[in-house]
Amino acid sequence: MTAAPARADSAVELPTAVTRRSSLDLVLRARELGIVLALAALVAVTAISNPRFLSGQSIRDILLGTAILAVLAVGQAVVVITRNIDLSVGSVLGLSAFTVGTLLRDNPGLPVVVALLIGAAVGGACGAVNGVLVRYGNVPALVVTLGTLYVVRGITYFWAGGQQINADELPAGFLDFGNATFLGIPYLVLIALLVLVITGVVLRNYRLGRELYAMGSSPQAARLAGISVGRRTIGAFGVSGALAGLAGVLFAARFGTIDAAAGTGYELNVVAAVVVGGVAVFGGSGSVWGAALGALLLTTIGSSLAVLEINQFWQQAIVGGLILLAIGADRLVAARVAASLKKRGSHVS
Amino acid sequence: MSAETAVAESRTAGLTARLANWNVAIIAVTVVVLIIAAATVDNFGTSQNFGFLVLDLLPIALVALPMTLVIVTGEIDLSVASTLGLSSAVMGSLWNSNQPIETIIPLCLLLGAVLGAVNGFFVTVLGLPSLAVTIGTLALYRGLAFVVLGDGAVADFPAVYTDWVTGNIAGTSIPNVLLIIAILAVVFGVVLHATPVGRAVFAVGASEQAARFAGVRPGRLKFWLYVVSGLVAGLAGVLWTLRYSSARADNGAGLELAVVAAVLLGGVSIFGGKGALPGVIAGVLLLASLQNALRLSDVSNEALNVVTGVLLIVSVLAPNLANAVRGSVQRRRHRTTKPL
Amino acid sequence: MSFRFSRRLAVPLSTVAVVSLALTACGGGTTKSSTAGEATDAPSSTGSAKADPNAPLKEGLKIAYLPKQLNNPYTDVEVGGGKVAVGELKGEYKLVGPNDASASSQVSYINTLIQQQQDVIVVAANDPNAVCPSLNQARKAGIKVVAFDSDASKSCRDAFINQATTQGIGESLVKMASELAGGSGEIAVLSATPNATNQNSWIAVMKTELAKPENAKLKLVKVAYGNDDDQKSFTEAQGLLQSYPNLKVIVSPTTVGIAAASRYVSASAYKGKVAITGLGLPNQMRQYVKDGTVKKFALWNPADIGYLAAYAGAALKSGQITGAEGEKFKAGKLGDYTVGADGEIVLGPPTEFTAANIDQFNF
Amino acid sequence: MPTEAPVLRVRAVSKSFGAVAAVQGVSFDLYGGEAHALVGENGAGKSTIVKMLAGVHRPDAGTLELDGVPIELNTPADAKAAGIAVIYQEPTLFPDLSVAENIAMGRQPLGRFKTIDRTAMIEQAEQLFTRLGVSIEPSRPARGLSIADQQLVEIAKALSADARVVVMDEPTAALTGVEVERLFAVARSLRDHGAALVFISHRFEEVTALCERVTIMRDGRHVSTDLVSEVSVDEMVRRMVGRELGALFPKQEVTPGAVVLSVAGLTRDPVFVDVSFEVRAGEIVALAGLVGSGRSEVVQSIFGVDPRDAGTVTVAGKTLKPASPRAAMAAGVALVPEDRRQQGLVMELSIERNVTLPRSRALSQLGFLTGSNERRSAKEWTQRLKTKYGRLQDEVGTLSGGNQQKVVLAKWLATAPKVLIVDEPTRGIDVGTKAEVHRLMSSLAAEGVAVLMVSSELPEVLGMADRVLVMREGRLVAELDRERATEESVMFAAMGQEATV
Repeated sequence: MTAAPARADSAVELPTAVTRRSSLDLVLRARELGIVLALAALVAVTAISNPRFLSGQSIRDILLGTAILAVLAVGQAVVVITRNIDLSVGSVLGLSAFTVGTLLRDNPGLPVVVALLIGAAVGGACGAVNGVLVRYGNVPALVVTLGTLYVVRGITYFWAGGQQINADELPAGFLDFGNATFLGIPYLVLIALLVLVITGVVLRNYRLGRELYAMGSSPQAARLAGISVGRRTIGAFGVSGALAGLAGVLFAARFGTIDAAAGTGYELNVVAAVVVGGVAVFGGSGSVWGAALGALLLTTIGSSLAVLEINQFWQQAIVGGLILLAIGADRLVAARVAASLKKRGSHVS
Repeated sequence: MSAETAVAESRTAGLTARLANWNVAIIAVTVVVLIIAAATVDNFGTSQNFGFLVLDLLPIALVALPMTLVIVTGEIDLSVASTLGLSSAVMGSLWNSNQPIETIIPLCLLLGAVLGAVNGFFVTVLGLPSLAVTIGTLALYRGLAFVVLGDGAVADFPAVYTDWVTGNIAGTSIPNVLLIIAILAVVFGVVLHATPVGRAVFAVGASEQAARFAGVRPGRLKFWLYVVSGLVAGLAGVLWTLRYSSARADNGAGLELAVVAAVLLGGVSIFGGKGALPGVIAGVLLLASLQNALRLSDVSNEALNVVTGVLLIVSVLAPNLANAVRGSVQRRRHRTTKPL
Repeated sequence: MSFRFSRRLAVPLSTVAVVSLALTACGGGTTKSSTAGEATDAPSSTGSAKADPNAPLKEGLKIAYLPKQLNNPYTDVEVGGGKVAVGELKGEYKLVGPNDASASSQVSYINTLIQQQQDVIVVAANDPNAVCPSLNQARKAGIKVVAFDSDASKSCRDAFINQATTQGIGESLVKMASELAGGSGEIAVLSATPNATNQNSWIAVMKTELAKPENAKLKLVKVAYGNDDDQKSFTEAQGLLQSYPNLKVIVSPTTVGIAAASRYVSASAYKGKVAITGLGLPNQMRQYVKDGTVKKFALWNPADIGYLAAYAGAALKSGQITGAEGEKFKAGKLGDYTVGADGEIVLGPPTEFTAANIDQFNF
Repeated sequence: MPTEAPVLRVRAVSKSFGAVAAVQGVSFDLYGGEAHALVGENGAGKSTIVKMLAGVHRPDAGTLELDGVPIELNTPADAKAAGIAVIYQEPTLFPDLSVAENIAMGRQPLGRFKTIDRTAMIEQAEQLFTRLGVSIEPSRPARGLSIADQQLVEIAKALSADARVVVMDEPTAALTGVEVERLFAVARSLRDHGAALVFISHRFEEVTALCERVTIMRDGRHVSTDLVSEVSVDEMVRRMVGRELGALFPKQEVTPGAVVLSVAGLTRDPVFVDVSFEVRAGEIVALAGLVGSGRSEVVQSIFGVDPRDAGTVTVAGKTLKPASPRAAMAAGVALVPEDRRQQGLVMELSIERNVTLPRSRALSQLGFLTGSNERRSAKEWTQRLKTKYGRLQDEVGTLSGGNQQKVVLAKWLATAPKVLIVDEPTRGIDVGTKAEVHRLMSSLAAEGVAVLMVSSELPEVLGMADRVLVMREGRLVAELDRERATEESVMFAAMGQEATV
């Protein structure tokens, strides 16, 4: 790369710095805006064809569905931001759901908070294993988590041995937690929001979070900047695992029926939500807000198709198309932004 | 250094290098597992079971061949199982609409090639990461398969074809489909290891830039590899459909993981540039025969999941560890004797 | 990077197309209709052997159960009955199966069972055709094949244990729906997979029943498919209620579907407004019957299906029956059974469960 | 002005990479408030010194002393903690993060609940930029910044960390004149605030303009450290080159034949503009100029690995298709590229595969390669070049730099080129091999090959070339024949000054 020749228009450009900054922000935020617009269009079309789509019950159902996917997507976003990927989340969700289900069946008195913590702990342990293998084994995340996807699911099947935990075996308090609301908002949604806000704030406003972005943006520069890349990698996988574990508890509370197959194939939806939400697969950019919006969009599409009586089979094709669209659009936007940023180099004042 | 000592040294170095070579190790492990299974598992060694084993590994083996080349160039194709499913669904749908099977089969192969070309376009022309692209087409193609055929199944494919796929070569106990596997394995093996294209595949995977400086066209190469990958997945879809005499949209779901596992198990580096086809064949065989033997021993499917996962991680971890050990040994040697 | 992939691509691909066209052009090709008349080459073992009603039941028979998938509570109850029967028959019981309800993985298990030289395979087919070649291979190897739960093609099994006559189940489903809807209104069906043999034949009977004048006021608005997957059924129930605001009854002729639908309704605003009925397991449904979501549902005793299948298999292997119509055999505590047309053996009429009687059942 | 006690002392440090001794017993002192130039030819060991200061390499022998206390810099974090900031030729920023964040990474100002105070962070960056007298928008992402701006960000980073030693490794290589001026202004203000500045550059006018003292290195050894005012530029050049010429570079006299390579109006704005020249059979033409003057880009464009905006390349009368290395190869052009490890060789592949890669089609029989053809050919060519290796199947990465270069040469000579382009053919290889490479080039020219050589090493240029083309800032600025080409004339043409000798 070489320097651009000196520009004659520098004097003209400087005074407009403020407006340019806001327009730049707009470009960068366009990604999330795009999802919101798509979402709005989708809801509008569906609601026009069937107004009951906007009924309280329907919205609640969508939000409940989103809650679980969003928690997973937030965890996945953290890992993807560090230029890694975690394909084991579906299996971890299953293991956690079954662990918590079994515990609650055997100890009906267990408080919900403890169940949540146990689920997160189980998931966190799985995530830490992923992280250690990625960091110290020097094995790419894709391979490690593909392997643990198999292993964790296998362990769950071994343990479950074909048994299913039914709603009537779970304590009523726990099932209530899956459906009850606080100020009209379901607890599951509140938990998802809490996770989203905390992770979002940490990633945006704490040194730790910024270091994760830095690692993903340029691993080499991160090492030169003295960031302990290894510890952060393990941490990111730990968070993704813990959130998958938490999602497992939410899953158990919402569906009431848990078997060893819980969450099979979720990883695809989660990765889709993250990618659609504008988190770049090569790390360093995107936000958990986008990932959560992606989760909301995917869930809403599923519900809309049912309401619009469009063949459910289209759903997966649409998800696939959305992924391609999202990465294609990201590439385009990136090229645009790069071009506009290049034009605006610095100038001696 | 005289020529003689150089040769002698090179032999010992070659031997250790060969022992440390995962590719050879996996072949050895496969042979050992086959021997142990034949000796200890009842009915493992029967010719009928061999036939079942071959039929079970057929789709994985086929798809693993082009996947090997794709991974050696440093890319990946996760959409293969969905391509297989879409090929199967289209086959069923065309059969239902009374098309002759002789038209359907080439059309399904063509479809596979086109689906591969779509992947290739996104990866090479638009320059998008192959992992994300093929996760997208994984969902897209599978979704289209359901759109084409819904949840239904189409059966009654002509017995001549289904019997051929499940049958043996006349007068032997060698399954017919083993011919397909063998022919394609030889073709891909020769292309990868004994043609200019193969040399380019390795060069691109190890260093795209250096390959470009040597006159290789990485984009074009990768594009065609994706086309071939789709083509073979389409073929696998046809064979899958004929084997079960059942065209379904969910045929082969999840197969991509088994294929990637087998390829990596076979010693192919996920970073590209390294790998060999015999190792991949051994990897496929190892996975399939473990599955078969465990099932015959009444070990549950779950155990196999765990074994697959562990093997997958170990297959990448072990060479890394071996390299680290070898590296430290070499460094020590470097310090004591300065070569040249 | 720019390369002219269009032209380069066109050459080989169009070659394929041309070849295929050429193939089609000469000879007309093999189409579905041209093969429709072809007889399937089923082994004719059933016809050749002669049934000996007095042959003693063999002991030590190896009887293997291959349900649609493991980890399904209904299946667990079914094969549990089978295990009891195999014990009574002093045989060797085995249970194998995939974790996903896919036909292809069942085939691998059938192949394994052939290798293990089982005497009887009791199978619930995920796809009536896909398992056929393997089942016929098993029968060639002298293994008797009894289908239960979900039939395989007639040409590749020796007998089928039908839980109840198709007609009987269809009628009773419509009867329950009509009672719950008060004789008129919209009803919907939440089925298993679209190609599930049982469910489809029941739904067919339901449709003929609904066409009768006495049911004219009942309107079947939609048949949804939950794929016997808990979550999918849950979401589908949700979709039904959203799409059809005037829905009165959801009929779910599958245990997974009825449980999922009940669970959704019991925790939603629809509770008390929409009735659920269908075929369910008392243990899974107890909660919803007690909280009033579900008034009544029906089922045969699934354990008896597995039980009967074991005796039928043993009778087949011992030569008491061959699967031909009219043959009789005794099935332990269930008493005497007669083989019907196409090798079908009907278990008996289903039981209706309500809040009044549900506590008497434990399965 | 230098204070009494040195801030940092480099004491007799040595570092070897395999067989190559990059730095041998180098010592010098750095004082607070001084700008200290480190000069030497390519491969003299400057960058190795920089990497030791950055905590990337550990010296094999010798010590570093900070304020008289020996310190160990095992990781970049250690160097950072010790107050040493390094600005590389290619800056290491996080492209996705904002400029302010890049500057503050790890030291972001914190507000309530230990959250990052963005306003303060941006203000901090603004203040730093004001102090440096530049205007870069602190909230914009670092992606898309020009190299010059990235370097300014790096300097701001060093400033914000209160670095006491700031090392700048060829920061001006890719900068325009205006940008260099601005950088210098910033560097002076850093120095005036008491930091010790290490400045590495090939441009003497920059050394004289910025620095108080200069340390000259040659072949990994320390030559001298003096006040800049006490040594003339000529003297510096002499000390840098410091060896007898002549015997090392035996260019045979050849009567040039027909024009083989003809380049006309070659342009890729703004990297190079309107470059035209010819090379005849049997001629060695050197393309000289400073690093970053566009020489490598020109030859890569000729070979077709880089695109071009305008211009034509003709080889033996045949016009080459742009951006197609295959077309160039088919016409008989071979390029031994500048970066051996990234461009010249596929490091993970074996020696034989590397040697035969461009010819795999030619070596195949009916499209198949059995391996024996390749081995025979690889053996023949590596032996011709006297390459030392264990086995042909060994990874090429296991060889020493000189032997790696021989593999690259073997690879291309085997294609029997009409035009051989060599870019920095002897960079980072030992003296013995260097001579062999030179002999080889000379005999190739004698056989009628047209040779185009890019080199930063003046002795090599002067010893080998029949004609010297000099590039400056993307343009061809001088053409000197053998008689007129001297170290001074080339150097001054490259730097845009009149010869003063």
